[in-house]
Amino acid sequence: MSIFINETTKVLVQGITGKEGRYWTEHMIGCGTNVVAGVTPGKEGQTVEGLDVYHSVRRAVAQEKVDASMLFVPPRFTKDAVFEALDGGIKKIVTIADGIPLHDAVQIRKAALLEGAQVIGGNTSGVISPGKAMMGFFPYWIERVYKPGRIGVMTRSGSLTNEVTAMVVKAGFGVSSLIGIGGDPVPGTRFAEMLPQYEQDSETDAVVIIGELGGSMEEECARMIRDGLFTKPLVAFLGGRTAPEGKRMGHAGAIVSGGKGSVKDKIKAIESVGGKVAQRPRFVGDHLKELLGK
Amino acid sequence: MSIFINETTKVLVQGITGKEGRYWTEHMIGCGTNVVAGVTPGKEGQTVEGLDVYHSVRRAVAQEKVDASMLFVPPRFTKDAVFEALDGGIKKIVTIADGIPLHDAVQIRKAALLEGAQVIGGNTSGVISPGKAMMGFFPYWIERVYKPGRIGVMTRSGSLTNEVTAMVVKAGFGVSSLIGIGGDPVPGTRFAEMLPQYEQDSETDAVVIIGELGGSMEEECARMIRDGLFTKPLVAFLGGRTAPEGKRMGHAGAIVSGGKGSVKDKIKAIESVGGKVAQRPRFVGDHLKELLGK
Amino acid sequence: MKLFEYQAKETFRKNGIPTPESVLITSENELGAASEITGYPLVLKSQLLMGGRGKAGLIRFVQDRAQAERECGELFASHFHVTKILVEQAVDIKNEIYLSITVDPVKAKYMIIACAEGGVEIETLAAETPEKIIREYVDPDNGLHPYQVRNVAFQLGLTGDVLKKFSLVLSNLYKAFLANDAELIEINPLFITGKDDVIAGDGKLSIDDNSGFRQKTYEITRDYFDTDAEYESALEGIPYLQFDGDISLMCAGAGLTTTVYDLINYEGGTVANYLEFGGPNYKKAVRAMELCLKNDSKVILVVTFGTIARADVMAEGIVDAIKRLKPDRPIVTCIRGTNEEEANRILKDAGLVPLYDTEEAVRKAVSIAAGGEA
Amino acid sequence: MKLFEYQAKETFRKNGIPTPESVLITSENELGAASEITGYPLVLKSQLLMGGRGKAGLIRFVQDRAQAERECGELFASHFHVTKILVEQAVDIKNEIYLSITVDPVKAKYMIIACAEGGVEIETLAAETPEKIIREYVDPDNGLHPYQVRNVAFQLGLTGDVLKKFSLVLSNLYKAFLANDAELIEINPLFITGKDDVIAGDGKLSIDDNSGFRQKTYEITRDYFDTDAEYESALEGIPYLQFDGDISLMCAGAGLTTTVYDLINYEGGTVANYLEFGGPNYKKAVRAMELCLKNDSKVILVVTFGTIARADVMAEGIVDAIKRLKPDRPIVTCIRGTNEEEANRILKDAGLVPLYDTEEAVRKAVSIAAGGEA
Repeated sequence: MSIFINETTKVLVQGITGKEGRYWTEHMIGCGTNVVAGVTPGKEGQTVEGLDVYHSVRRAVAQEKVDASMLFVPPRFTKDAVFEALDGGIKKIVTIADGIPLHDAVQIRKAALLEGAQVIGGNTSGVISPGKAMMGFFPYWIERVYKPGRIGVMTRSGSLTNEVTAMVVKAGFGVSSLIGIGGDPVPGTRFAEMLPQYEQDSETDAVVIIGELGGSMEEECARMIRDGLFTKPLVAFLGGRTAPEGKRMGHAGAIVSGGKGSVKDKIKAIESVGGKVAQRPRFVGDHLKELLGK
Repeated sequence: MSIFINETTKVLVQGITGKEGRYWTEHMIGCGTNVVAGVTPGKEGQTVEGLDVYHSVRRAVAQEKVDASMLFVPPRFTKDAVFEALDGGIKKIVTIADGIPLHDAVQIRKAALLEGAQVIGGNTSGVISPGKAMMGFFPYWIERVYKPGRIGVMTRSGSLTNEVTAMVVKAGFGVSSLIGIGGDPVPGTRFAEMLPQYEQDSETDAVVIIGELGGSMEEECARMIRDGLFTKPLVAFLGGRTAPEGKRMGHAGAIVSGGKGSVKDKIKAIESVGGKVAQRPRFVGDHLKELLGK
Repeated sequence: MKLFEYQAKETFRKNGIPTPESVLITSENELGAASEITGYPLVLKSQLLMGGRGKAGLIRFVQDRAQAERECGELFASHFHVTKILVEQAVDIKNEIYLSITVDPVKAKYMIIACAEGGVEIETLAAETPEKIIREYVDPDNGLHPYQVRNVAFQLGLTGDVLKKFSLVLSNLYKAFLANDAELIEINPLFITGKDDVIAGDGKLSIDDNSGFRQKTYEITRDYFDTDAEYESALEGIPYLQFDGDISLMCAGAGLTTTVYDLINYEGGTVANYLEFGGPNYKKAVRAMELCLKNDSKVILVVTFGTIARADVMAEGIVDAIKRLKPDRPIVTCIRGTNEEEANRILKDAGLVPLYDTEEAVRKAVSIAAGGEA
Repeated sequence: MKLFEYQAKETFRKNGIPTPESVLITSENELGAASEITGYPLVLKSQLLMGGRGKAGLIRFVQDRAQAERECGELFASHFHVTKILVEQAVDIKNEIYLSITVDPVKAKYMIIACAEGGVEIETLAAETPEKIIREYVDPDNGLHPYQVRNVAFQLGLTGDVLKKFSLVLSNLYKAFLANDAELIEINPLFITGKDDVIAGDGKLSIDDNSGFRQKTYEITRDYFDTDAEYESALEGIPYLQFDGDISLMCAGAGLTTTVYDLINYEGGTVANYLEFGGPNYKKAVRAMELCLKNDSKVILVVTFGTIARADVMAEGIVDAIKRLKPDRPIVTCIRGTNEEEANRILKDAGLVPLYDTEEAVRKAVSIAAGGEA
């Protein structure tokens, strides 16, 4: 059934007439995604990839049933675009914007929590259920990375996701649904908040989280396991084990200070509840085999 | 069982050390109300009527179980006091403040809706279940008005409430629970939002609403009846039948303009769903007798 | 408090909303200097708070100096008590839009109202073509999002340069609405000019009286009121409306006073004035009675039923007022509420006949007004 | 962007938060004039971004002119690259409080942190006495309510005049936090003086880099950085950290670069510099390699796995950089992602040996650094 998106999910593209919007709309459709319409203020009447473009989300949803919205909108306008999507009743929103102001991100997440919506991103490649649908910009054409399968993946990174997922595939597995939480300090949605959907998903056998130093998202996942809310096998790969304290290494969200958010603590948290932490990307596959008894 | 408040409801008084707060706390207790503590910033350690005074709601609720909060707080500080009560997890709040800024009132009501709380007021005498408990300042000692009984009363007025309720009592009835919605343009809670509680209340046989020109609260009650959400007999008394259009007669909330909010429209709305509208206060009792078959 | 057009437009300009060139004048002598700034043709706009100024002939389009002087003189001399005229440049109008912001008490949001057909009263628009009215609700905490401004603009059918200028006007109007604790802020009409400029043709701004402690307060002047009595009572903070009937009301409580007003009409009486001296004014009986006595009323009717506004204090006030003012007309009292027994004793001691039933008191007053016995 | 203490305090003063009298000097010559404003005793505070300035001897309390000149000279001459000293009046301190505002990413709220024991680093406080830390969460839309300010003040045990002054400081700190798009705003210590004044003893302000389009931008100067290389790369907008090992990283993607850093350490190698040229910088290969070549590294390791940052474009950049810069050390490449076949062709054509496996590339680089064959 996939999580967040599958081939039946009706996707709206906000910012569809921009260069990035056009390019990736074509690729999303190429990947199987059911893109139904686009929005760019002032461009109503145009078409992109045969899809109608509307002035506003409200005008789009008046004409088309929409389940999810993909934002190709610059960082400074992302907050407005997210609120517009929420106003249109859309509960699944993906924003790839890299550079959303911190205070905007706080307001975006707060609004999403209030509306019971899931905003994925920013600073992410998006979400993909390989072979079915994609929102964002994944190089789904690289088959040694984006091979369909039964492993759920969640990540805070971009390139590292390609690296680690390639190792999962190399070990003989494939990906059910991949969610790019993103590398910002305040992502719209957090790892732990996606776990219940992976738990429910009949097409996911285990979950890999690709994390890094800083923040508390990995610890939150450990709490979900401890509380029995997530029971499938979980393997983590965490970048920054050897990172020196106090230096801003990794994403903006990744600052270690005062011992909080260190990879050491994260490993302890995950292992204490039966999860596995792979020291190297290559070991992720080994841990999966071990946990899944293969 | 009464609605909103009864003799078991644990009441906190914010602004308890002020002159008004002290005076009416004494009377609320005299009326049977279970007042448990008070709050006045900077006055922790004092007592009023034998009750502990705390610096803040948070400190009070850490020590005492609280179900409802009564605010004797000046209009300009009312918004802060309401948000403080909501922050303390209190879901029933009464504010008698007369002169709450309009924009504050909008924020108060919005917060209450969001929290699933009921803020009664401002510009009201409060709420009373005669013989059981009272929050606000009702002259419960006037027995020809505040006699216990089985008629629910809701009102936008103060003095007019005494006038009309005296007629209800004169006709041989008494009051189960009286809710003073208040005369402000944006009350925290609206007539129609209280009706489900009256509907549920086994001690209420019928409801009297004391309204006036302006606004749409009476029409909203008619909609509740039409939709089957309120099925008990309803009698309305509406002030301002003969008021000239465009003049600010009655409360701040009562301005008729462009035919909207006229008493004529309100009468039509209520009568069209089987409610009765009394032309004079004296007729309220007659209508109750008729509807209740007495 | 409702502001005059010229005050609303000052606020508009301060908030970046364009208005036509204009000069406020208080006498015909200033017309020449004003017209040098606005040029001809120009518009003479009487600064009164009443609606329908156009229909009442209080707004005049003039082509030249001679016409301007004539019309200006007429306006200042009219019976409408015109003391200020806004002399305004005539604008080349391509289109007119209605735009306002107010409060929605049910949703607890601010409400933007717009209509592509401006210049008409919104109540008329709402009644005649409700489908043409555009509403956009703004969360008081989140504020006005840019997408909401675009939603309004697209619904109005605006495009290009006009859309951009309109968006700025609406954003700024919202800022002004918030900054002024407004009950209502309205631009009607909002002009779209031949050069695609977007300019406020008229302006209404009503400031919440309860926000006085954090708002600039405007001096209350006679201009704001229809009658001298309403002006005087406003200075006292006493709610007062002037009518021309026989019975002066001196009641406490907005709802009760309104009800007494109704009951008098039912009984065939007429009201000379609506007056509330309840709430914070319940000790102002003397001042209240003074206001009533200025009317040609035949009787003063006092009806109260108060809690904090104690009956005995009000009764004392009435007795004190009678002693000081020696009213030339009968006074009917019906004072109930906290300490009412004491109140009745006070009234009886002063030779009054206290009544306890509102309708009885109303009938008595109507009877006296009709020539009956006091 | 982290600001210096003197910049944070400028912001404080602009927002109504009191600070001690102070003067910023850039040379010993300015000390005399400065001390006339502050008086003696005074404090010499080196303006550096590093934490623990006190322990490092970069803050000096001085009693008189002679001592001041001596210590000031020492500071400017120290190896910490001190170019600015804040000369500050010494305050009569009765008590010290910790106070800051930052973001809580889970609750999506702003978080006020306070502690009655200031002057210590909050991380130490949090680790040692977590029960003494006061947290108050502020809804970003509702803003900071007065009751929340009181909650903090009462928990700190403040009363009377100090409570009032503290409340104003906290309210103003919140305003400054919002107005500056701050990641963190901190007063540590916040002094309570003998006269019950509440004064910011130190100040930290970190501004969100993503808010540049709506914030005052501070000129990036050398002072903000530990090393010349970090300063230079910051001017280019290239994430760069200076170390003193053997392998220069030239990678794309924050997560991947961090992982390569780990893998080198696992393999017993050492890193000369962390450098990301992914994201918007993926065409900046030449500039990135130039930065790497300034180090005494023995090898440059390129690892990428990009989508939008196309492999062929990066490969071309590397080849171009080699042609232009003629690096004196081997380059190990592992370039994957969109158009990787084309990338590999480009690298091979240029005589490089493209690798496809990150660990293999890391081992190769470590081996070269250890003297192995390139």
